[in-house]
Amino acid sequence: MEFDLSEADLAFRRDKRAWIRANLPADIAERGRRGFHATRSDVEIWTRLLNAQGWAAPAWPAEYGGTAWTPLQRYLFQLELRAAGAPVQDQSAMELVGPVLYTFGSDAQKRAYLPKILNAETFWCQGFSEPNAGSDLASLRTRAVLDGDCYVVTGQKTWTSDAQRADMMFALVRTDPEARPQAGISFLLIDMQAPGVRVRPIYTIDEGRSVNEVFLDDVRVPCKNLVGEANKGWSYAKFLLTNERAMSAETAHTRADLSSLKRFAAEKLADPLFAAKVSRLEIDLMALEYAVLRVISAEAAAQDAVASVLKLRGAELRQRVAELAVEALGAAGLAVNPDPTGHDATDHPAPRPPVPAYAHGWLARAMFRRATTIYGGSNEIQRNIIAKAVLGL
Amino acid sequence: MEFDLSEADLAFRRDKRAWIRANLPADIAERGRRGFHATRSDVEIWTRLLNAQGWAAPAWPAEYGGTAWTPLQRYLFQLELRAAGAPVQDQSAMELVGPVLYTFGSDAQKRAYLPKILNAETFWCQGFSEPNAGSDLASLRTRAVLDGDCYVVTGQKTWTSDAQRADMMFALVRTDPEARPQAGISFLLIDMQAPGVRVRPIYTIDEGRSVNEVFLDDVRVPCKNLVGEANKGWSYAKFLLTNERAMSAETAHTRADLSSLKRFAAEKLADPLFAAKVSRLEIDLMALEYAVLRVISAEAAAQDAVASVLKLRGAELRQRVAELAVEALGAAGLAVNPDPTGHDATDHPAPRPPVPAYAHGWLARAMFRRATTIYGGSNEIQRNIIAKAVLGL
Amino acid sequence: MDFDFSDVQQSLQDSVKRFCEREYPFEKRQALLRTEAGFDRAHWATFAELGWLGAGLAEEVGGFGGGPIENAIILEQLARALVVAPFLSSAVIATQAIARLALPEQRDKLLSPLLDGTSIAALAHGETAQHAFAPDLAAKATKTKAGYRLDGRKVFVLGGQAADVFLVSARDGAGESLFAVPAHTPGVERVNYHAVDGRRVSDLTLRGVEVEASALIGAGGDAADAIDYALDYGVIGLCAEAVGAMDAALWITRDYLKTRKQFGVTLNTFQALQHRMADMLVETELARSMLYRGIAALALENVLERRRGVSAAKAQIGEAGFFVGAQAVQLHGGIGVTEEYIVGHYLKRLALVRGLFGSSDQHLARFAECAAGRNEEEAAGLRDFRPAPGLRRRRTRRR
Amino acid sequence: MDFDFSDVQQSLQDSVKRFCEREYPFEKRQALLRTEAGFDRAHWATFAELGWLGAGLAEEVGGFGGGPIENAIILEQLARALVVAPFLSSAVIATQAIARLALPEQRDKLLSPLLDGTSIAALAHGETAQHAFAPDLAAKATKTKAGYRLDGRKVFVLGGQAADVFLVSARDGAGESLFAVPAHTPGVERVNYHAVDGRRVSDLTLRGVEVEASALIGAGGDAADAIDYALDYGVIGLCAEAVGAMDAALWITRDYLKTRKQFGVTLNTFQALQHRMADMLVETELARSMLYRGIAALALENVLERRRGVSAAKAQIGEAGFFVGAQAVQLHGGIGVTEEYIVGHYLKRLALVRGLFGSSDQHLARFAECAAGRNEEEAAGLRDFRPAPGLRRRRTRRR
Repeated sequence: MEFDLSEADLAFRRDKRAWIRANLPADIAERGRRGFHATRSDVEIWTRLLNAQGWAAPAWPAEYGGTAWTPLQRYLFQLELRAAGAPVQDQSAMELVGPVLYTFGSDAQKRAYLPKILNAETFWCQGFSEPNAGSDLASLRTRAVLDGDCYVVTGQKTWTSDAQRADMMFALVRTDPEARPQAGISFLLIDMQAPGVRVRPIYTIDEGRSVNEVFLDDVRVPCKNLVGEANKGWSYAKFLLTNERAMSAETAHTRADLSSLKRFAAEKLADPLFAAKVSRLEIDLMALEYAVLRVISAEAAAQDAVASVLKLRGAELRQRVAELAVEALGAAGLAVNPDPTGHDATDHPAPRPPVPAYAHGWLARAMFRRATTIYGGSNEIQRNIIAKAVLGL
Repeated sequence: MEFDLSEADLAFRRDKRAWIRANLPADIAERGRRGFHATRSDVEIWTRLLNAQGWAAPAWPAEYGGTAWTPLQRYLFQLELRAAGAPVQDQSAMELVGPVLYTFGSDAQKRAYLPKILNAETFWCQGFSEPNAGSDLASLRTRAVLDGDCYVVTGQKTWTSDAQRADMMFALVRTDPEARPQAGISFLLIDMQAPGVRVRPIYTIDEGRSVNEVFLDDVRVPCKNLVGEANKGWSYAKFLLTNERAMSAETAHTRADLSSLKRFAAEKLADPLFAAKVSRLEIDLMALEYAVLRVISAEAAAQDAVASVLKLRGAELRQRVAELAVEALGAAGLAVNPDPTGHDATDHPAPRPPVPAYAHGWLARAMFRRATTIYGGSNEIQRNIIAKAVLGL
Repeated sequence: MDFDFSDVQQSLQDSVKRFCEREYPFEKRQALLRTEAGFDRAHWATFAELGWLGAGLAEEVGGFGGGPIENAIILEQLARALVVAPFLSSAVIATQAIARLALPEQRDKLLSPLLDGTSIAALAHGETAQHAFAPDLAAKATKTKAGYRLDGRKVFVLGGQAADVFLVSARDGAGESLFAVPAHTPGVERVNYHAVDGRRVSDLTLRGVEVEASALIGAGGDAADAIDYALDYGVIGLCAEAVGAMDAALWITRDYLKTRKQFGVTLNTFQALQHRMADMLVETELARSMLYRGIAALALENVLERRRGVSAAKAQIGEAGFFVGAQAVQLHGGIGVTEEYIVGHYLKRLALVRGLFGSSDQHLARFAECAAGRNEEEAAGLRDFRPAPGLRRRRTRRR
Repeated sequence: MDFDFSDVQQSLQDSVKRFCEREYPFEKRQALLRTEAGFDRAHWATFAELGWLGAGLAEEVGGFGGGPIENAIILEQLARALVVAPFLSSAVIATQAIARLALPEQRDKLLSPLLDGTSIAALAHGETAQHAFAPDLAAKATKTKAGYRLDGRKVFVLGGQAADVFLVSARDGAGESLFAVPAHTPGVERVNYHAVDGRRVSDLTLRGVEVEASALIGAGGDAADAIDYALDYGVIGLCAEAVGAMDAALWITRDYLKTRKQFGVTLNTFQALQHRMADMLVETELARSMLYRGIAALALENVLERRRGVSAAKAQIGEAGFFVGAQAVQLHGGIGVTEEYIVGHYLKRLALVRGLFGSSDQHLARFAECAAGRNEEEAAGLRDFRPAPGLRRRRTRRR
């Protein structure tokens, strides 16, 4: 056992920190640290800077443009990115469809999509959830019927994050309606510009737009856009959903949020009750960070028991840090505070309130993050999984 | 609507407070305020003083020796009793079997038992629970077979509070093994001195003895000790268990505990985090007190929804106040601290620790009160009831 | 004690319910919120007609003989329908401040336009985002020949956008005073924005604002207690809103669980969700109990006891409300976090209640401060709830 | 980083497990607790033979080249079996205090009898029930011709009943000093009693206790840091005990739910109970993670950073432990609160952990104090975990 970072890892971290500070454009960093939504342009600029270093998707195999970093190093890199306010890259592409493509995709698919993901030329969205198929994903109904060299896709997807900016969607569709629920599903890549694709915003209680409904009406998708084998989509989806589960704790985000909170709320921290809440949060975060490290470091005992804990507690901490920020802001935390980038706002934005710049975005985050304990398997589903898979109840 | 006490109720309360202060023997009050177990002798002395006033069992109908007080007045009386440190009377007798007897008992039973309950001459215990019949009471197995003018009772009861000091037990026994579970049960009164009755202590984690196992081996119980009709025992038990449900919150106990805590922990209250916890407890108690008042005052809307809340939250508050007391005591709260009355101790008592007198009993209470969320329908059972009966889920 | 409605109270509740059903279905409400004003002045006229604007005032000051109970009845129902009209800010807080502070000869002139709905008022008191109860006022009033000149800055003025008149607190030589300042007085600059639940609030800047001598409410220098009282009234009003929102969110969630299917069965069959709902019911019923306790406290003559009871209610209901709102969203899943579905808006209302007029912890601290030196022995139980006869509200219409 | 056991660590764990299985089944344990001493000196000899008493000491001071990890391995297993031997008080706290403070020429004489099991030591430091970290010592040491005279009072001396020697802290002219005082020295009065988990503790009164000059450990006046260090070691030891008790209570409860029937089905089929168990697992795994974090902190040269990490662990694990213990009892129902069933004893152990050496809130406050003025920017994430090379424990036997 060795619970400290090695000298090599410390050096890695110092180097990456220095590089990020030297290369992240100041205006992008400022927007990031203030919690504004990253614009597509910000993501493009930053991803391309990283890609020039070969760091756009560190977790990918080196042969597809990834790094040979250890999981711990990738985690340290994440911490530094978030601490610096770097824009979050296209996670649907980097973390979800990318690994599916390099693992199960055809050579043509790899060539067509992977470089454009790494260079932020193609943005992606995930078409899994459907109305009436929330936690129960296998009951999805969107169907794809073979017609010549195309699948004709009809159905409706929902909770589709960032569909409004995406070029491509990877979707689960039902190709065999006769098979049992999981068996008849395929994994398709759909061009968002194709005729029959329509995106409708779902405004969320942060008065922002990060999710959408996507209607698919007789959308013709070339057969070459089928990933792997037909009717095997469920196994690719499962692969995708368990990928990078250590990252699901999102501790790097919470750590960055906590740092921001401590910066702007220095005065409020003189209140012992408030200080105690911040301390409790920080302590819970420290425990969770070490839980992440146990999984990342491949501690044998941690792989099942701890991994299942990460999403659940991680989601709670993301909520708590935003709520504490709102509380610290007093009345300024109760004011609807639209994103000055104008990006993703509703069609009836509220006027900007006369509050300090550091107050921006916290109320919206506190509201939107009620979803962290819902999406990606709600905390109730996580508890079911722990009870069954870990405890054998 | 009127959320204040009337002048008449305030006067009632002042009078009773004055009477209690003038009449409760100082040594008994001191033991009570320090949280010692009330000895049988203390209970006898105090109950007889009350009985001389006609106040031993205020909730009983006047014709059986009760009062004509309103439920609110009875609640105020309880508050004053607990605040003064008066010993808790024989609840099994006063609150449980007494009402069953005057409602369903024969005239002979009423004459034989009620006056002796009022004057603390006969102490009672409840024989309901059995091993393997915890929350699922109807699965009880103790059987009573008619033999001449007696029932012959064989079986085992458990969790029997105060069986070691009781003269009589009221028990549920199975008289018709063929009937469906609830239908074949009768309600019997059993003399604890009868041959075949054996009491074994169950020591609890407070290192005290308040519950027992009671073994019944061919115990002959005269038929005149059957209450009401044979095989109707389940309905008498249900009557008994729903009786006085407003009292199940035990707010008077918690209020008295909180007052003690504030007295001895005055210095500790300078710590803002500790003070906040005490305040939160007091505020939760204030809410619960008003919930009790809503039920007592027969607010129509409160009768179902609120009554079900009382036991659940009341049990939690009893735990919290004891835990806060332990915390306030520091190391003195971690010392096993046997009752100096020697009453009900285990067979291997710990030595008395050199800690202040006010520290007595809190650790034991904090431990024993883990049971408040278990007995009388666990909090999980209470939530089931709320979900089904109140919310219709 | 009597926790049941009187006939008059019952018909008041029915009347608010009817209004909400007719005028405030959720879709109509959402459309109204998208308008510039965010509320409909015609509704205000209805409130006046129905007598709600004076529901919490004694008859001798032109009200309907009610008190905080009547206000709570109205606010609870308005919150169920997520109404955003400035009822709390004008008909409760501003009205109570005036009724408490105004000299007898001022009272009618100041109150009539509020009660007949021709004017809407807002208390402009807080000066920083952190102020909770008694800010150290920086706004100042200077005596002039014609009256007073006011200078200062006020933030998060609840109901500020709709206000025709601001009740501006300012420090003058004698102490704290309160001035009735018409919203369009030169020098008054108003910036409107939205609170989390859609309510319109404003920041005010007053630069050399000249008002007549008659703008001073009360005798001058004596406003602190009345403002404190009015804000306590406002806190209890918020608590009533919370209880309405909690109860509505609870039962909407209940209904959702009974219809929504997942894994082939309706969600209400899952015990873990049943127990969460049970916890929500527990919090809701205890919050209602605490609301009644808080209402009783408002009538207490002893200011410390009043504040103690009000802060207890705010600390408890603020947290309980957020819990119920958040869990209602959680149990709905994805749809719970959408703007187009109602349940998230209850959470927003409950978030406002938790944060407004002092955080839960600030009220916890005020609760403890007010209790310091209290005779616990005497106060144990209910003794402290006894209102002083002098301040008991009139109950002429009580059954 | 490496969270897996080395071979040596694995065999240490196996060895403790074997001891507990053989010597400490629950019924035998309960019988042992009813004896006057509450523990078996023969066990202590076994601990010495197996090398456990020096497991946390470097080789150059006569130990086995281990550190807090090795101590934690032992304590976790002992806690699973609810062992009440004074391991934490003597083999961890007292031993670490001596190793840190003693002059090189004293070290062997003081440590040998502890490591070979012929003597048991206990740190006698705290003087009031409320002391947490650094009491303002009232006990005083006066220089005499032959050595020192000690006067003072010490409370809740962990492992006091079994102790052959007390390490008594006292104030002398130079500062805080630590003296090795044989338990039977005239003037030492010991009152023994039980801690909640059955551990024996003592209060000591020292009246004119005469000790030789050689009783002084270290150079004199320099003991405060070493005591602080030893207590931090003790806190992390407690945390290890908690993790063992939590894990054991969790799985015993799991097994109980799978066998206990109610309403015709086993309890594990109830989703609400499954979810409670899931929450218990979450707390247990996070507590273990925090324990590792706390162990890493013990090695830090920067005292504030060390304390901060230790206090974080104590605050978190103390509360998590009590939650798991209490819920294990709750899920068992009635049998959980009986003395004759094991699960309640885990709760008692966890109650001790929560309360001993400072409450959760006291550690929360210490955590915040230690963090004051910290460069958050630099410390964000893991940077602060870096131990100074000079104080890194030796790892000669590491795989």
